Amino acid sequence: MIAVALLLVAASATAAVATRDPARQALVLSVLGVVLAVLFTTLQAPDVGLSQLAVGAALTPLLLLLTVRKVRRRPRREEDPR
Amino acid sequence: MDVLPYLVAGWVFLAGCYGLATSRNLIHAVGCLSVCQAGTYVLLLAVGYRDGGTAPVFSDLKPGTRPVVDPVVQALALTDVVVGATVTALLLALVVQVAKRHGTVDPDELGELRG
Amino acid sequence: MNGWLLAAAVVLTGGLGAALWGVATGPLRRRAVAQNLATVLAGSGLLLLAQGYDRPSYLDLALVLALLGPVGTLVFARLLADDLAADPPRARAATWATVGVAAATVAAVCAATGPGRAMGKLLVTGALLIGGNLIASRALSGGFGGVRGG
Amino acid sequence: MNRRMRLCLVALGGAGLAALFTAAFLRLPAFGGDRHPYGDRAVRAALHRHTANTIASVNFDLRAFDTLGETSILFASVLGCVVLLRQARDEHRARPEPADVAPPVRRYALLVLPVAVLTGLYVVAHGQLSPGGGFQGGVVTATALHLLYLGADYHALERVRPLGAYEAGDALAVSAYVVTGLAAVLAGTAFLANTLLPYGTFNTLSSGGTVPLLNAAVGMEVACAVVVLLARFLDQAVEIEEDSGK
Amino acid sequence: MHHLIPLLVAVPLLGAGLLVAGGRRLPRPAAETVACAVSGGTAALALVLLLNSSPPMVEWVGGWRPVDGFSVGIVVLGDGPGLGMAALASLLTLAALVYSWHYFDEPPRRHAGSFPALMLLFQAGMCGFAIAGDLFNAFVYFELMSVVAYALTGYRIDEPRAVQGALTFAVVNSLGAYALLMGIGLLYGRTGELAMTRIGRALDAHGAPDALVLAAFVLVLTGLLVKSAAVPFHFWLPDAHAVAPTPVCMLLSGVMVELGVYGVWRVYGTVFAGPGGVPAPDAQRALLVLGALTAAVGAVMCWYQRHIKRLLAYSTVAHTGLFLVGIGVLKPEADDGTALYVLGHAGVKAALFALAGILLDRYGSLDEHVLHGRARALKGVAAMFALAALGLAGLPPFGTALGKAVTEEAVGGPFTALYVAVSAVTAGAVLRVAARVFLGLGPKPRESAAYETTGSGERPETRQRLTRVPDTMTAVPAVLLAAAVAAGAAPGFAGVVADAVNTAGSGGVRVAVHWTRAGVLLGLLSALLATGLAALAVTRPALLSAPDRALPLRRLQSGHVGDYVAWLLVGAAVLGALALPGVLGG
Repeated sequence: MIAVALLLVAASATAAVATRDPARQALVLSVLGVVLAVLFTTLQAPDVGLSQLAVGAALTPLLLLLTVRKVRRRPRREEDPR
Repeated sequence: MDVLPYLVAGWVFLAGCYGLATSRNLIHAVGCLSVCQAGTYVLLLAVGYRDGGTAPVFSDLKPGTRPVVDPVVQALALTDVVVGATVTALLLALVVQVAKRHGTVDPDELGELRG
Repeated sequence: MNGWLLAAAVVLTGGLGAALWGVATGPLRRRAVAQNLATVLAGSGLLLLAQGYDRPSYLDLALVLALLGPVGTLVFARLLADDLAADPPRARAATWATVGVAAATVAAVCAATGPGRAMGKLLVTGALLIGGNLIASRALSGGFGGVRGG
Repeated sequence: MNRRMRLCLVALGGAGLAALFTAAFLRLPAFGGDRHPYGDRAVRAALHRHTANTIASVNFDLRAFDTLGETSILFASVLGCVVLLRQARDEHRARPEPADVAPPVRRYALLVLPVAVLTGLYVVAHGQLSPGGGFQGGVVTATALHLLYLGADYHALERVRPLGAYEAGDALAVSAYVVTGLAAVLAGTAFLANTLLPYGTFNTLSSGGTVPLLNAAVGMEVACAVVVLLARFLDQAVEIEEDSGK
Repeated sequence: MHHLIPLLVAVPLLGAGLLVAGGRRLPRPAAETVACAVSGGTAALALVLLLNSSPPMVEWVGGWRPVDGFSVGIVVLGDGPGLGMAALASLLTLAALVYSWHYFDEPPRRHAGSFPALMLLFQAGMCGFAIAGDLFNAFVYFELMSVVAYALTGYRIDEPRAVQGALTFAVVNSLGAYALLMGIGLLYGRTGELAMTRIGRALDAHGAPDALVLAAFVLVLTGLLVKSAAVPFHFWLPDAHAVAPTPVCMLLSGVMVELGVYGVWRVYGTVFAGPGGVPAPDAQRALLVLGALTAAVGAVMCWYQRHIKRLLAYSTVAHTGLFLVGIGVLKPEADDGTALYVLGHAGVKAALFALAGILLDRYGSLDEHVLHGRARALKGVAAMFALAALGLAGLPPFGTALGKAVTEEAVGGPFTALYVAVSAVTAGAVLRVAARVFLGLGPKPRESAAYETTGSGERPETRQRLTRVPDTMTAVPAVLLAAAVAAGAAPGFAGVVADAVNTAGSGGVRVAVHWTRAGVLLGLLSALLATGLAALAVTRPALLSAPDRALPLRRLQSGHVGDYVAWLLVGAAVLGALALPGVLGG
């Protein structure tokens, strides 16, 4: 059981690093957060799992996406100065 | 199984480092940094695990009936999770400002501080 | 390892593994759907784990996930609306299959707990998980029309 | 330095570290081992203080000084974000157009919102008994408030979000944590000593001495901090625009 | 008395909390007064505790005193070095707060309290790290200190360079902190303890060192050396220190970097020094090699800068290298000397940054070439700048000179030469700046399109350019310089410092510290060399400023985060390789 969760964590972490587009990476990171929470449950750490869920699955991806949106929304200096 | 959790922790940490070093987008780099940190959680919790143990939370468990895992590492990991989240937030705030002032989030294009 | 844990292992390996594959590759729409499904599958897995370890207090994790998971997906749907609108995701079969897994899990765990406060919590969790998932998946597929503005 | 050179360096350093890690991990006690001296002492101490959730006891009693550091990190980084994401001289605010949200999403959001807030408060309140605590519950509560943004729009969120009050709440909660610690010093014992309040009955809401107090302070701090944090980022993403001609 | 030690952290935290809570109502002067009072109060507390720290105190936070030698709580240390660093950090924070009085442009709307509150949080983090006796607690306060430092570095969000430097700083330091945490995880796995002394004893009980001890040593040191900016972990420092607001620079260069060195000293001494830790020759090799490299690289890079704050930042790198060499020889005399050197350096370096800040706010530039001869009017500032430069070189009776002399005697051989050379080169660079900027000596340097960061394009940190320099901004460097002189000249002070250091560490050997003839002569030699170098550079610029020879070195400082992370990985691997032989042999 722990091994399954560990391998999932390793796989999703690798995927998160390999995903170069930040918006897509945010999606992978949110899955990584959930998978980590499952791993922590199997390691008998529900407290840590709970905070990982709160942070990893909701807060961090949300902040990342807001940053992506801000960065995209601002006009590129050379291309289209609004 | 004896070392697999530790190896996974090391792998996750190094994978995050690799992503951080080769990143072409600062937002992605911040994501990689949080991957790095995931490695530290895994290591801490793996170190505190005990075979057949359960969480030392006695609201639905009579103390002493089942072996329990180490609560200290869990407290450490909990602190670490919070620290990670806040550092991520601060880094992203800086990225927003870098994007504003430099007009790019590609580290290859940030060439002001040199020599 | 008891039957519950075995079931959890199957759900996690098969379901979450597939969802991970989906989220790590392919176009954005597939990734978004897979992220949504991963939440539901992980929620079911957490329910099964709580039962398998015989620790009702672990149910809180599933409850929080059932609350926050769909919120996360809705945020993705809102902030990625422009990208998704061009190419809306359709994954009806996968969605209903996952919902089926979740419903079966909730039913099985409920049957094992028997009536009581724990069962109430379970039902709430299940309802949030399934309802949230359906809403989120329809929001993703643009079934509600484009969401515009801030 | 070009990309190839950087990759070589990463490979070199990474290989060295990987070798070091592997060698070290092989020398760690096997996974699942039975030797946890500090952990076992902590469990005994927590039971002695009538705290059912040992992790809460470690966080808010045995190692409460760490948690003080942790909350101040959160406080500092929120303050840092407020400072960093302030409106710069060359920026102005633009009112975002009202969003047009589909009715099912709106109904879902409004239905789930109270459930989520209640769950968050429940997780905070039961911190010293069951898994959870100030931090986890605080994040859930704060995130739940943002269902308003999803269900309605940014204006609705702004109405329930007097940011100043949340910032003050954040700061006051940190101060409350410190003051609880100082009270012990004034009483002549060590900083953050959990000796002022009765330990109560095991597995009830008021058990654990100062643990519930500190827990509540952290819960309030985290909830306020996350609200402020998200508000700053939403501000940047939705409202603040750079002046033209930049 | 020992119950008061944790208040070093609690008081500034409380102050910061109240400042933020009331910050919307408080007018700016009130907020700054409160901040100064809190910071000064903490400094006074630190000094009072310091005076009572013999014999060293320990405090168990939460009252968890050990039972049979084992505790479940957190220990904080009330010994000389810990309290001394806390006092130094507090005093410098107070100086920086006074310096920034009426200094910044308008604070963020309705957030008058936020800058002073951040400074107080910074102070709390530094004090917490200095008194930590528990490894994880040290990590927590290390992070607090770092987080605040990132925010403060990027404080001027209108400056492209400031935000970029802050981001680099944040990424590299966070990665270092996570490495430190991995090391803590490994140590906990082996020993099951977190208090430093307990970990050390458990390691000794386990037997000869093995790969795990080595890995833990490397990871923990990586974290601390990133903070103390040792080569090749140093790249973030010039990028961050050059762009941070001046009061923050005073703290960063004056005490935060040195806290990294202090951490290395503390952790090596309590955790890894025993028979189960890293053998002394290996630790010595690792620290000496990295230290010497840091000193050399810092000095060379310092010489080639024209951005004044960046030049000062490299001089900090160079001096950190010297400190690392000092603690790396693992001799009690060298420890004492380094402690004194750190104290003197903090005063001198903070004063130099403060003076550079005056230049920036008066003339709107930090470029040595642009400012050529423009600051002739600032006579007092010029005198202090030159004096501080000589202090940097180690001119007796500065505290730097005494510390340097004592350390030079202890390290011996080629390292003595390194000390003289490095302090002469860095001080020479600063003197060169003084001669050009304040006196307008020599020809105006020609512009070249070299690979470098110029100092032009920096904006003043005050609302408008200053027409006259406020008294607070000149008084602070003057007091700091006086303190640096007092550290060396005050009779008995050196002895007290040495006593405190030796009681806490160094195996309890007591060593007397005093001026010697050789030390004075070496100090004079450094100062003379520095003056000579500066004179040569000013009169014959072509001779010494051939940039080509150092160009490969300068190209390494590329401003690219990915490069810095790559170097961090390489550095950790090198650290492992340097400490490997003893572990293999054992």
